[in-house]
Amino acid sequence: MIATLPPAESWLERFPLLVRDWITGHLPESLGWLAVSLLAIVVILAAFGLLFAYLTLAERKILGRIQNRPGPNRTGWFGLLQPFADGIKAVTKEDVVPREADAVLHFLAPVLLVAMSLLGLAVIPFGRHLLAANLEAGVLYFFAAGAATELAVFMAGWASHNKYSLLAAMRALAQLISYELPLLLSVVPVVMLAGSLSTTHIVDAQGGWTFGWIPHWHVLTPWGFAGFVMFMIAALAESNRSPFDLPEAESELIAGHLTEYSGFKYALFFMAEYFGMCGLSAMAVTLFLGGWQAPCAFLEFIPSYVWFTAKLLTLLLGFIWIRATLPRLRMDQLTRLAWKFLVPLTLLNLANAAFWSLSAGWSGPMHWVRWAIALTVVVGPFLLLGRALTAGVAPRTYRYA
Amino acid sequence: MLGSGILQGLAVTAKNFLGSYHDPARYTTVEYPEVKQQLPEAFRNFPFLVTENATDPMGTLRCVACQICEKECPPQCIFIEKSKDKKPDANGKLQIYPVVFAIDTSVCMSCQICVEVCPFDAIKMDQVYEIATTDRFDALLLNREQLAKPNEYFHQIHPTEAAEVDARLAADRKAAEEKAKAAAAAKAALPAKPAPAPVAKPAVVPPPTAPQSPGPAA
Amino acid sequence: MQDLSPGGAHVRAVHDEFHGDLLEVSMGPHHPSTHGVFRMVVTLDGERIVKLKPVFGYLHRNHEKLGEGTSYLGSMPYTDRLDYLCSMTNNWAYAVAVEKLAGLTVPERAEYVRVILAELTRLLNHTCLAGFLMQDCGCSGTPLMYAFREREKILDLFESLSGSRMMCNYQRFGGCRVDPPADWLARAQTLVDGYTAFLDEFEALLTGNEIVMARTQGVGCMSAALAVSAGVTGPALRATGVAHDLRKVDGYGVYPRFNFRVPLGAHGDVYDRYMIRVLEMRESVGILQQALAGLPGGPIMNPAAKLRGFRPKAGEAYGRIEGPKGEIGFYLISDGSPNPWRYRVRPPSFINLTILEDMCLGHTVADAVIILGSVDIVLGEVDR
Amino acid sequence: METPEQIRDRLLARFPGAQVTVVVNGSPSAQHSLLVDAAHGREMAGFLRDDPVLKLDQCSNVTGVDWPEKEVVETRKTTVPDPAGGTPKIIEEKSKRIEPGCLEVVYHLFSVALRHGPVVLRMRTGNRTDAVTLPSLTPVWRSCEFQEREVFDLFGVKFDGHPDLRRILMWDAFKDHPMRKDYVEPDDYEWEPTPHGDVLAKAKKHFPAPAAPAAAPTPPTATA
Repeated sequence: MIATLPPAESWLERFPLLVRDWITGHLPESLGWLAVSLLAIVVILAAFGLLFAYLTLAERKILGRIQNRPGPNRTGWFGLLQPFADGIKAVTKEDVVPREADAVLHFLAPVLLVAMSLLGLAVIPFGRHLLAANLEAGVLYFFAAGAATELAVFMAGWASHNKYSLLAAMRALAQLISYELPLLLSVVPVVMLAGSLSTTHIVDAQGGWTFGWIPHWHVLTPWGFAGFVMFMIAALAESNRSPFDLPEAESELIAGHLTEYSGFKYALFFMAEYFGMCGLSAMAVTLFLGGWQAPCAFLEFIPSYVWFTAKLLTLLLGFIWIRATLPRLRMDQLTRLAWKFLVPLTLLNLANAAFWSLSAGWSGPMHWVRWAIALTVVVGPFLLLGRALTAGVAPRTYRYA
Repeated sequence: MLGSGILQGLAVTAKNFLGSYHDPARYTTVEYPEVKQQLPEAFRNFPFLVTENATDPMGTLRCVACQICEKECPPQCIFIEKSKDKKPDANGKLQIYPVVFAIDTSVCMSCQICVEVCPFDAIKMDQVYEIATTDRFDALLLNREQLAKPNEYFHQIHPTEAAEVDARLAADRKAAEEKAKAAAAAKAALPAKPAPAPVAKPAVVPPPTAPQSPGPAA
Repeated sequence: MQDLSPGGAHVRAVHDEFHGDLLEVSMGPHHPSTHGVFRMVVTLDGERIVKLKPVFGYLHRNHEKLGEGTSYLGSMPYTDRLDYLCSMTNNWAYAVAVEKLAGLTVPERAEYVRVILAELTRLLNHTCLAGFLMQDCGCSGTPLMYAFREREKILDLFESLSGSRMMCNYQRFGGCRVDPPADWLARAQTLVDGYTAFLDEFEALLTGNEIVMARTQGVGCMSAALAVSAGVTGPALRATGVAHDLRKVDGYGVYPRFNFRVPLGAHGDVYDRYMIRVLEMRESVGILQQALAGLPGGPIMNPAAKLRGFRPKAGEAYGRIEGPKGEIGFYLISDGSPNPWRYRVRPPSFINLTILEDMCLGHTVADAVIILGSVDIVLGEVDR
Repeated sequence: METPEQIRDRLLARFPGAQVTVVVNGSPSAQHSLLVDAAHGREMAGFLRDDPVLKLDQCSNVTGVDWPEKEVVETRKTTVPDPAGGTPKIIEEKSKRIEPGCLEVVYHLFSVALRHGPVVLRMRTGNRTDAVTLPSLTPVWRSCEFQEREVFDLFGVKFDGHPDLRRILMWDAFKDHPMRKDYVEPDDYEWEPTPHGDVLAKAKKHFPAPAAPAAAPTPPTATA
């Protein structure tokens, strides 16, 4: 399964490394390690900061287009300066802290939220040679950091001393407990098959092509596809995006945990939401979509980080598209979806992955049997559990007087 | 199947997203300050006073200060003071005229009732809508100089209605002239005192100046 | 007889096994989902509502006192501002009451035009309501924007006929103010022809959506007996299965000439209220097609109707029509003077709110928002 | 549907001792109403709701009407025959009397089940000051709940037996009842300068000579 290394590493592929070496070359040897780490941090902050800025713009533009309107288009060419205008506005706005609020926690919550959502980005291999920290337990580290974000949301809700914020805090905790489990369980099969918690190993495990154009990405196997979909559903919930934006819940709780935030702190919450979204999408790309691997052998000349970015942006577009379409779930429905639907399905998927791994040697007609069994294990429970989940909820027919 | 409705919805939004790039029906925004929507002829916003002659607006107001509109105005935003003297109107007939004719546009709700009840076709609905000012008291209280607009402007904004009004007024005028002629003939039959000299009608009205929106009070 | 009193036996039982401290939250008047400046004082057990008291009056301007202070004609533009989404039907209801009071007849063409405008108003109101309801459900504006896209087309029609988009002030006692020209009717026909396609797309986005169904089905149920007793009218009443549509019951105007059906729900929940409105829109399209096809010629105003100096003789009248939100009625007492002695509006959305608490008890905050949305209120009318 | 007279007769037969009169409506609408006495109001309303012939299950509209006391000038003409045998003389006698005022509550009842209506029910208070209590019909029709609160708020009719009689449209601290005909609006109401002299005069009275002229609103210039 392990792909053979591509014959030539083009200069484009190595370009980031060349730049890094050029910069560190000016520094004394003893400071090199520090410079390399700092560079990685700076690059991640800059790249994702910019991505955040333009993601907000893209989201507003795409939402606008979906809603038959242009979206922001006044600031600069096509509204391209809009994120900076928003940034300036956020920074210069008055920072209101309610008198009754716990000032320290009220301040710490957005800081912690941004910090935690940034931490996860350290273990994502953005390209063949682009990885800030190659941890042995990278996946575990990522989810540990991600889980803390909901706690920061709880902190914000609690510290604001506002009833709506408090309700949002309660919702955030319930959501955290419900969705951490399916999120992690949908990752377990990948870890199991790759035999490693290291993100680089997982990406390497998805290298190579059948016939040169069918990649060995996990998403193209029955268990991988199911795992990917469930991971993305859980990721939507984990990043508090519609239809799972219950803590924020504009129409119900005004702005939920953000009700008492203004100015730059408010902007930080937004930043954290987009960082979280980017982090989880990047993890989904790494785990299921082959990371930086090119989809076909002949497309390998395009550098790996371009492929990664393309996949990442596709997933982010999906996030935006879903947000534009779906209404919000209710709290009990959200937890029911997690416990009665996603958790059983992820557990079954684990078994399915195990079967897939054990039946790797089946060939000839048995190959088709293998696919049939794996697909049944995915589709059957989905239909059964789906029916149970939507019991009592169905389109109705109406009579006329 | 669970999720089919969601997928259907996603298809609808995707259709609208793509449609916004090629289908004008799916991209309906008019970018206002640059592009202005064509106002329908019937559009109404705030009344104005019709004058016959653009060069002498105060002298040729159709309004005779009968105060019907002041009485009928539901939010009571019209304020009229009658003149003590009489001035000849466009037809040469001596009429009372409004010394003060003020409309508080911060109160006016553009309901058009003043226009409907006016027996003299003297007040009509305008089409101005960019009337923001920095002073919400004086600048929104329009006096008769600001309200007076020539008949040509009325023709520009409501051509159909203006043509109807002109035809009606012309008919009225003709009838009045014929009546006057008949009366004069009757009088001529009697060798009595001479009839009062008719006041000269204003000459052909010059082309209108560009319609002014009521700006802040000078 | 069933006990339907406030807090009576019909009220949904509230679970209080874990009866901890209750939280009182003031939802509104500044809240994104109270459709204006409405306020609900909600007592919560966790997120479950154990008590809900609506608070009104933030938009109160004593409309009725204003009506007693102006002439009969002068109240007409004020009725636009009651339910500011449906000025045409408000106008019509007021005109019906005054016509009853003064014994005025309306020319046939005007009756047809009134039907056309009322059904267009119904389309725009129900479309907007569906959009608002989905906004309350948590959609990021998409259904609302589609609804507003279509609404704008109807408002364009209103504007080119009456001169104003929302404050139409179009109906008069004994007819209508302007005769719709042929090109206006052609534009209306185009809009009506395309409306079914829009409804199909709108329903594809929402009706079958599992989240919408899960959020709205079984939420905010009301029984038929309670709805009738509480004076609930309009789509909310029909969603409980009571066949009560004034277009059929009273048969006012020229409605008996049109062939249309009245959709009825069975559960009286939010989904039924939404679906009844969608189905009603389809029926309205049918009525519009028939009315546009059968529009007769003739005058638009009864020449006997006076504009100035209108003084009906002493007496009283209650006139009502089926507005998009329910029975909108006007009760007028004349003492022979130019101003009515008593001018009363029967506001459908205010009275439909009577049993808001009964519908919300036992549900969560998220449900209260969509229950309120499904009742379809406009604060201009609620607070008057 | 039965005529108001028929309903009156049945009500009188069912409730001996009650007072029911038909109030004739002079307008072409011919919606005559039943004036019932307050003491039997609720029982009669319940009867109208449950009666199988009427089944007035929906109380659509509840409203108050203020009838302030008014001076009625009655002219009585008497024909006095001329003792001399000439044309009889007509003597006009004018008499003034004060008709006592009252507050009236009007209920418009419809039947959703039988699709008829309206039956208009009226109840009157004894006067406009202290005897302003009427029975609440909220126990009979739920729709009266908010509407009776509104009548209480705007007219000042107290409803006996209403579960939650509070002000509904005005705020709780408000004193008067604005829909009464003799209501005088407070003089700080709408103080902004307008072209109307009386509002401006009132505003000036309420806000006498502002201390800081810069903060004061500029007076209107009515004349051009």
